Amino acid sequence: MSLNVSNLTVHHGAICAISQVSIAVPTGTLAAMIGSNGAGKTTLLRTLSGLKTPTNGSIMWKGEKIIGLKPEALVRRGISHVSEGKSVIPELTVRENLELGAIWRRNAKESKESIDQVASIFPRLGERIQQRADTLSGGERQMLAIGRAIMAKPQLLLLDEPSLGLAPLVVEQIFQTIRDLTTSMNLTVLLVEQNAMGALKIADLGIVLNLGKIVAINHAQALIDDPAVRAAYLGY
Amino acid sequence: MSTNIAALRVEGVNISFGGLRALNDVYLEIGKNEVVGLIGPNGAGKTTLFNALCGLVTPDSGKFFLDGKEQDFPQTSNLVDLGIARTLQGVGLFGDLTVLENVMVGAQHLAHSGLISAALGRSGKDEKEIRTRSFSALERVYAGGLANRRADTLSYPDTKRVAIARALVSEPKILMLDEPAGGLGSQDIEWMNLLIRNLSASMSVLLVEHHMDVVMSVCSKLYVLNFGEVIASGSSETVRRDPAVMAAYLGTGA
Amino acid sequence: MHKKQSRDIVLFILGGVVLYFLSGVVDELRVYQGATIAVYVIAISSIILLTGYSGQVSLGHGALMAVGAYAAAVAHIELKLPIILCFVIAVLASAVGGALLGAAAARLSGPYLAGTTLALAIGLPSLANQFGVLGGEQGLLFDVGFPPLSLGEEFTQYKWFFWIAGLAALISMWAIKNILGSRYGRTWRAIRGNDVAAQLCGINIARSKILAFTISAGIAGLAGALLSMTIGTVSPSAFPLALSFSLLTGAVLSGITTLAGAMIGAVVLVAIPEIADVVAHRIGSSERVTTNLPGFLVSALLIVTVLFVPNGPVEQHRARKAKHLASQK
Amino acid sequence: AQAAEVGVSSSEIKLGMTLPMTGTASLGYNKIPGAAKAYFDYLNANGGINGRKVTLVVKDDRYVPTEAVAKTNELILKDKVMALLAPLGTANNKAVAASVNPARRGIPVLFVNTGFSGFADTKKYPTTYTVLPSYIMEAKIMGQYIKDNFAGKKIGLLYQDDDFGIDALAGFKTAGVNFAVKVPYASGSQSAAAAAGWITKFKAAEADVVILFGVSSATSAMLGVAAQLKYAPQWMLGSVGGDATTIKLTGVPAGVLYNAIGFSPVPATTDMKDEYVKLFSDIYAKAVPGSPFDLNVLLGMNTAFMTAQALKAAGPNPTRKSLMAAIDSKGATFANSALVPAAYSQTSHVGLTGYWVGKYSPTGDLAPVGGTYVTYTTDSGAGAVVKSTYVRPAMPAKGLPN
Amino acid sequence: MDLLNTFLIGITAGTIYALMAISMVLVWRSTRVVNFAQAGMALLSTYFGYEAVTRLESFWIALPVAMIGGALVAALVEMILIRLLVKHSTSGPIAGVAPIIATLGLLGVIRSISAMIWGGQDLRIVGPVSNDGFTINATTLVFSPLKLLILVTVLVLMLILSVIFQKTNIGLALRASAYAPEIARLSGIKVDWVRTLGWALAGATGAVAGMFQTVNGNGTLSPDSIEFSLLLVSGFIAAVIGGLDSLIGAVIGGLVLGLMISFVLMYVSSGLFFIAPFVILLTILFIRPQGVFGAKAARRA
Ligand SMILES: Nc1ncnc2c1ncn2[C@@H]1O[C@H](COP(=O)(O)OP(=O)(O)OP(=O)(O)O)[C@@H](O)[C@H]1O
Ligand SMILES: Nc1ncnc2c1ncn2[C@@H]1O[C@H](COP(=O)(O)OP(=O)(O)OP(=O)(O)O)[C@@H](O)[C@H]1O
Ligand SMILES: [Mg+2]
Ligand SMILES: [Mg+2]
Repeated sequence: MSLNVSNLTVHHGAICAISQVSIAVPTGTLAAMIGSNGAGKTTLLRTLSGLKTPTNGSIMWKGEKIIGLKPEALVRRGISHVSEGKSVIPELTVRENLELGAIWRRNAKESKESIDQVASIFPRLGERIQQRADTLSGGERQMLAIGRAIMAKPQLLLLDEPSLGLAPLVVEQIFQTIRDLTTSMNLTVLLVEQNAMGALKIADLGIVLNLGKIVAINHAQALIDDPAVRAAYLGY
Repeated sequence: MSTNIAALRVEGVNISFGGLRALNDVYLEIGKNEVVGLIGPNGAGKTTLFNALCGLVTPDSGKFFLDGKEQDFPQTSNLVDLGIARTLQGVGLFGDLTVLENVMVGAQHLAHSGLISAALGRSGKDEKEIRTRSFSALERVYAGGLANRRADTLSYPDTKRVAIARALVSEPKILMLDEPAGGLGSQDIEWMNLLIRNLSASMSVLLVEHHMDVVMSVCSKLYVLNFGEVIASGSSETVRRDPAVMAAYLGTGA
Repeated sequence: MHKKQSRDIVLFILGGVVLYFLSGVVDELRVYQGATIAVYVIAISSIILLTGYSGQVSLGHGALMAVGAYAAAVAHIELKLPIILCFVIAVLASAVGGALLGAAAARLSGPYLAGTTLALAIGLPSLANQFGVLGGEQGLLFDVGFPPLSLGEEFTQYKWFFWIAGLAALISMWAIKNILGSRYGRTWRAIRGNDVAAQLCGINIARSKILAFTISAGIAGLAGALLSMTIGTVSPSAFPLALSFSLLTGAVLSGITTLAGAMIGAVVLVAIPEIADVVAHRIGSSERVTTNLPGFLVSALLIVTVLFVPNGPVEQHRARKAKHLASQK
Repeated sequence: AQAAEVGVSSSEIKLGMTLPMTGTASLGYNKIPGAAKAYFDYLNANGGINGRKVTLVVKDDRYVPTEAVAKTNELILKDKVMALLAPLGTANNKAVAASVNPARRGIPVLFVNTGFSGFADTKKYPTTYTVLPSYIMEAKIMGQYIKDNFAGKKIGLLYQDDDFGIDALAGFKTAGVNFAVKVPYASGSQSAAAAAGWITKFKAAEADVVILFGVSSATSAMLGVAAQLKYAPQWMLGSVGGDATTIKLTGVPAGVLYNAIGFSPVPATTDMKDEYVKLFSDIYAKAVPGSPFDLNVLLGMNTAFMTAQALKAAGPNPTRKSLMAAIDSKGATFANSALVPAAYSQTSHVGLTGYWVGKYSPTGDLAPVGGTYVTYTTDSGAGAVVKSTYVRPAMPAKGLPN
Repeated sequence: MDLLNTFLIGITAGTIYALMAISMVLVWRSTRVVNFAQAGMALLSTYFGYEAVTRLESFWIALPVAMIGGALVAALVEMILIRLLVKHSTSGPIAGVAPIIATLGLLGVIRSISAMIWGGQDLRIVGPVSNDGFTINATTLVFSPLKLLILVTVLVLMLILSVIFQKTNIGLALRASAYAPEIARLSGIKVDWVRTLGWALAGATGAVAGMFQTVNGNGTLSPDSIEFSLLLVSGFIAAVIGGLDSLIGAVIGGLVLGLMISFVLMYVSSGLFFIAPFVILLTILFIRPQGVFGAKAARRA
C-alpha cells in the first residue's frame, strides 16, 4: 500500500473540514475524488502535501509516517501538489515557473529536458516560454501549474481541479496525459475534480466525499454505474 | 424593425501585445435579450475581447456599436453608464466587505449626494435607495440570506452568485460573464443555467464558458475564437457540428 | 439609518460635554496634554482614512501638516484673518497640496509611494528656508490670542487651546466617521480589495484615490495648524520626519482601520515618552542607559504592537468577541 | 510666614533644563547637563545657596520644538521648577517662548544656549537672558579681524542656511566683508561627500581665507575632507563649531587645525593657568571621570556658576522676581570665567559681548596668540568693534558665589 | 576640473548608496519588506567591525567580521521578527504598514542599544588604505586609493551577487519565496531558510556599506551620525529609483542619486540637499512609476 490515510480529521479553526477519513491508494493507481463544493477535497490534499496539519489520524506514504513533515520535505519524498486555482507565480516568467518545479533536484540538464517534455505536452507553454506568467490566459496558467508539477518528477501527484478553466479538448488531453503518466511512470495520483465524469472515466479508483466524510469508495467504473452517484454528481 | 438593431456590435477588432497577435479582425454581434456564447481554446483571446469591450485593454483598431450607434470603445469607469456589466474570470469580490456592501459598490452610480453632504451625515436617503436595490439584486440570485456575511467567508458557489448580483445591481442592458460555471459542481451548474436563462428576459448576455453543457443549453448563438480569429459563428447547433470547431476546441468527447 | 445619525450626534455632543467638565477639573499640564491629544486624534484619523481605508501609505503626513500650519500662520499674519478662517484656510491649502501629491501617488504602489512620501517629509519642510514669507528656519509666530475675557479670569491659555483643539477634534471625527460610513468609504475599501472589480463597478480609481489623499491632507492640515497653535510657532523643525513616523505609529496603535481607536493611539503617543522616562529612571543603572532607555522602550513597544496586536486593540477585542460568540453558537 | 516661591523650599531650589540628550543634534551638547550638575553638586557640598541645595531636572527634547514645548511644560507644571536654565537651540527657545510663554508666567529663562540675536529683545522675551555673544557680534568681530589682517584677500564663507546663518550674514554685512564665495548648507547634510563639494566650490573661487561658520559636525566634515584633498587655505572657525576637543574626537587630525584662527569668549580649555579652568576641570574630572573637559563643559559649568551667583544675589528667600532683579542690577558684575564683559542692565538682558582671537596650536588647541588674550567687544547692532579693556574680576574663594 | 571633481564626488557617494540599495533590494526580494532598519543594522555591523579593528588592528579582518556579524544580526531579525510579522499581518491595509512600523521600531531599538553599549561619542575606524586624494599636475582629485578600493569592491560584490543569482537557483528561490511562499514550498524550496539567507546576504552587504561609509567619511562612527542617517534615506531612495526588484537597478539608482545630488549641490545651490532627492525621485517615478528597472503587472483581468 503506497498511500495510506487512516482516520484523518482536519479542522479549520472550529470548522471540521475532514472527519475520520480513511483511504488507501496503491502504487500506480489513479484515484479520482469527487464531491460537491466545500466537501473538503482541497483540505484533504493540502493535508497530504503538508500545508495543513491534521487534528487526528495518520498518513503513511511508502511505509513512512509523514504527518508533521513540511511540504518541502515531502517534495523530496516524491509528493507533488498542484493546488487549486492556477497556482503560478505571475511575476516570474513561464520558464522560471517551470524551473521552480525542478529546483529541488538541482540538476540543470534534467531540468532542461523536463521543460522540453512539458512543452511537448503543452505546446502553448513552449510558445510563451519567455513571457511573464501574468500575461497568460486563465487556461494557460492552469497548464503551467500542471507543467510545474510534472517538472518535479513526482511519485505521488496530487491534482486539485486541473481541468478548471480548460477547453474541452485540452481537458481531454490532460486527462489522457495524467492517465499515461500514471501508467508509464508508475505514478500514484490523487485527482480531485468537479468534472466528475471525465475524472472517473480515466481513474482506477473512485472516491466520493461529502461534508468531510467518505460516502463511497469503489472502482471508478462501478461508481459511474451507481445510480445514486450519477444523480448527485454526474448530473444525469 | 427596431428589434433588429443589435444591442452590441464590434467589427474588425485587432489587438496585439508586442509581437503577439491576440485578436485579429474579430467581429461579434449580440441581439437584444439574446444569450451569445464566446468559446474557443485557451488563450484564443476571449478574455482579451472582454477586456477590450470593458476598456481594460485598448484595441489597436476596431469599431464599436451600441444600439446601432457607433462610438468609441468604452472607458472602464463609464461602463455602468453605458449599461454594460461584467464579471471577472477569477471572482474578484471585495474580501473585507460584507456581501451587501459588495453589491452596494456595484450600485454606486445611483448615489447623487456629494462629499459635503456625506461628511454632514446627510446621504442617508441615497444609501437607503442603494441598499434596497442591492438587496433585491441579491434576492434575484437567491443570496438574500448572505447579505451580512463577510465576502471572504463565502463558499465558492456563493461567491459566484454574489459576483453576478454585483453586476446585476446596475441593471445593465448587456451582461458579460467570464466563465461563470468554472469550478462549480453539477448542481450549481444547473442552477447557473437557469439563472442565465432567466436573466435573458431582461438583458442581453455575452458568455465565455468552457462548460459545453452550459453553453449549449443557454446560448442561441455562438462565436468561436481560435488564435485570435473568429473561425465560426452561428446558431449553437451548426457551430457544434463544425469540423473546424471540433478539431480546434471541442475534441471528440463533447 | 436616521436614527443612527441622531444617535451619533447625541454621542458626540455628550463627548463634548465630558471634555468640557474634564477641562475644569484636571491640572494645567493635563489640560495641555489633552490639547496635544486632540491634535493627534485628528492627525491619526487622517492616516486611518488614507491608509486604513484607501490603502495608500504615507510617510509624509508631517509635511502636509506643515502645509496647513504655514497656511494658517500666513493667513493670520499677512492677511490678518480671524483665527477660525485661518483654520479653514489650513484645511484648504493642505487639501490642495494633498490633491497634487495624490495625483502623483495614484500611479504609485506600495514601496514607491512610501518612498515618495518619505522624500516629501524630508524635502518639504526645508523648502520653507527658500521663501522669505515663511520665515526661514526660525519660522513664523502663530498666536491665536488669549481666551475671551467672558470666560473669566481663571481661564488659562492651555484650557483655551484645549477647547479649540477638542472642538476641532470632535467635529472632524464626526465628519470623518460620516464620510467613511458613506459610499466614499465603501469605494475606498473596494478599491483596496480589488481595483479591477472596482473599476468595473464604475469607480474611477485614480479620482477616488486622489480624493482620499485630498481629504486626508485637509484633515492633516487642520491638525498641523492646531499643533502650531499649541506650540505658538510654525517652523520647519516642528515637522520633522519623526513626526510623520509617530503619526503612523499612532495609527497602528489605534488600529489602522478603526477610527474609534484614534483616541487610544493619541493618548499613547502623548503618554509613552512620559512613562518611558519614569521607567528609565527607575531601572536605569548608568546615565548612558537612562538617556537611551526611553527611545528603546518606545521603539520596542512599536515592534510588540505590530507583532501581537497588528490591527489595534479595538479590532482585536472585536475579533475576540466575535470568535467567542461563534464558538458559543 | 511669607508665601514661598514655586520651586523654592527651605532645603531646595529646583531648576529645569531641556536639551537634546539623544539624536543627531545631541553631540557635544549632551555634556552640558552633566557639567552643570557637577558644579551644582560641588556647590551643594559646600553649603549650597544659603543652605538650600540647587537641583537640576533635565529633560531630553531631541532638538524637536514640539518636544521642547512638551518637556518645558512638564518642568513647569509637573516638576514645578523655579526657573529654566540654558535651553538649547533657536527654534526650540522660540517655540517655548511662544507657547509655554514663561514670560507671562514670570518664569525666568536663564542664559539660553544660543547666539541668536533675537532673544535680546526684552519686549518680546522679558524673562529671557542670553549668555553667549550673539552670532552677529561674532561675525562683526571676525569681519574686523579680516579687515585688519587679510585686506585684499579672497574670502569664502560656509554657513548654515537658517537663523544661525542669517545672523552671521547680517554681522558680516555690517562689518563690510565682501565674499568671493558663500556656501550655504542645510542643517543635517554635513557629510563627507557634501564637504568635498564645498571644497570644490572654495577651490574654484580661489578663496584665500575660508570661514567655517557652522556647527561642529560641519567644521569636522570640512577639515577632515580638506586634509584628504590637501586643501589648506587660512581657516577661520566660528565659536559654535570651533571646539577643538569635539573636532578632534571626530577624527580630524590635530595638524589640520594648526594655525587656524578661532574665537572664544571664555579662556582656552587647556589653559590650566587660568583659575576657573583649573577649578572647573578638577570638579568635572571628579564628577564625570573619563570625560574630556571641553568647551561645552566649560560653558555649562560657567552658566551654572553664574546661576549660583544670581540665586545668591536674589536674597535670602529668592523669588522669580528677585532673581531677575538681581541679574538686572548686578549681572554685569557677576564673576565668571569669561574674558569679555556682560551687558546685563535694567534695560538689557544681553550676556557676553565679545571674543578673544586666537590660533590653534600644533596639537590643535585654541590658544591666544603670543600667550596673552586680546579681546574685542561690540553689540548686535551697528556699533563699532573695539578692543576690550575689560578686566575680569578675581574668582571668588573656592569658586563659590559670595 | 570642477566638473570632474563633482562627477567623482557623485560616483563615490553613489557607489555606497548603491551598496545600501542592493541590501534593501535583497531584503525586498526575499520577503517583500522595505527594511528601514537596514542602515541601523549596518551601523551595528560597523560597531562589530570597530571592535575587531581595535583588537586585531587590521581592516581586512574587521571587514569580514563586520560582514559575518551583519549577516547574523539580519538572519536573527528575519527569524524572530519578520517571520512573526509575516504570520500575523498578512492581509488588509495593515500588511502594507506593519513592516514599515516594525523596521522603524527595529531601527530605534538598534540605535538605542548601540548608544547604551558604545556610548554616544565618536569611535574611530582607520581605513585600509589612504583616503588622500590622487594628485595630478599639482591638483588634487576628489578620488583616493580608498575610494578606488570602494569602487572596485562594490563592483566585485555586484558581480559575485549577480553570479550567485544567475548561475545558481538562489535568485529564483528567493523570488519565489517572496512572491508566493506556498508555491515555493510545494516546489521543495525551504522557504524559511531561503528568506533567512536573503536577509543574511543583505546584512553582509549592508555591513560593507557601513564600513565603507565610515572610513570614507571622517572614519568615525556614532549612533546618531549623519553619515548613517544619509545611508538610510539615500539607500532607500536609490533602491526605489532602481525599481526595488533589480540589483542592476539598485546600482544605477545609487549612482544616479549620488551624481544628481552632487551636481545639484555644485551648480544649483548647496542648500538644496534635502530637496534634491525628492525632486529626483518624483521626476523618475513620474516617468516610470515602477522605478527604472521595475516590472509592472502586465495584465489586470
Ligand atoms: N482557510 C479556511 N478557513 C476556514 N474554513 C475553511 C478554510 N478553507 C476551507 N474551509 C472550509 O472547509 C470546508 C472544506 O473546504 P474545501 O476547500 O476543502 O472544500 P472543496 O471540497 O475543495 O471545495 P471546492 O470544490 O469548492 O473546491 C468548507 O466548509 C470550507 O468553508
Ligand atoms: N498583456 C499581455 N501581454 C502578452 N500577452 C498577452 C497579454 N494578455 C494576453 N496575452 C496573450 O493573449 C492570448 C489571449 O489571452 P486571453 O486571456 O484572451 O485568452 P482566453 O481566450 O480568455 O483563454 P482562457 O480560456 O484560457 O481564459 C493568450 O495567449 C495570452 O498569453
Ligand atoms: Mg477545492
Ligand atoms: Mg480567459
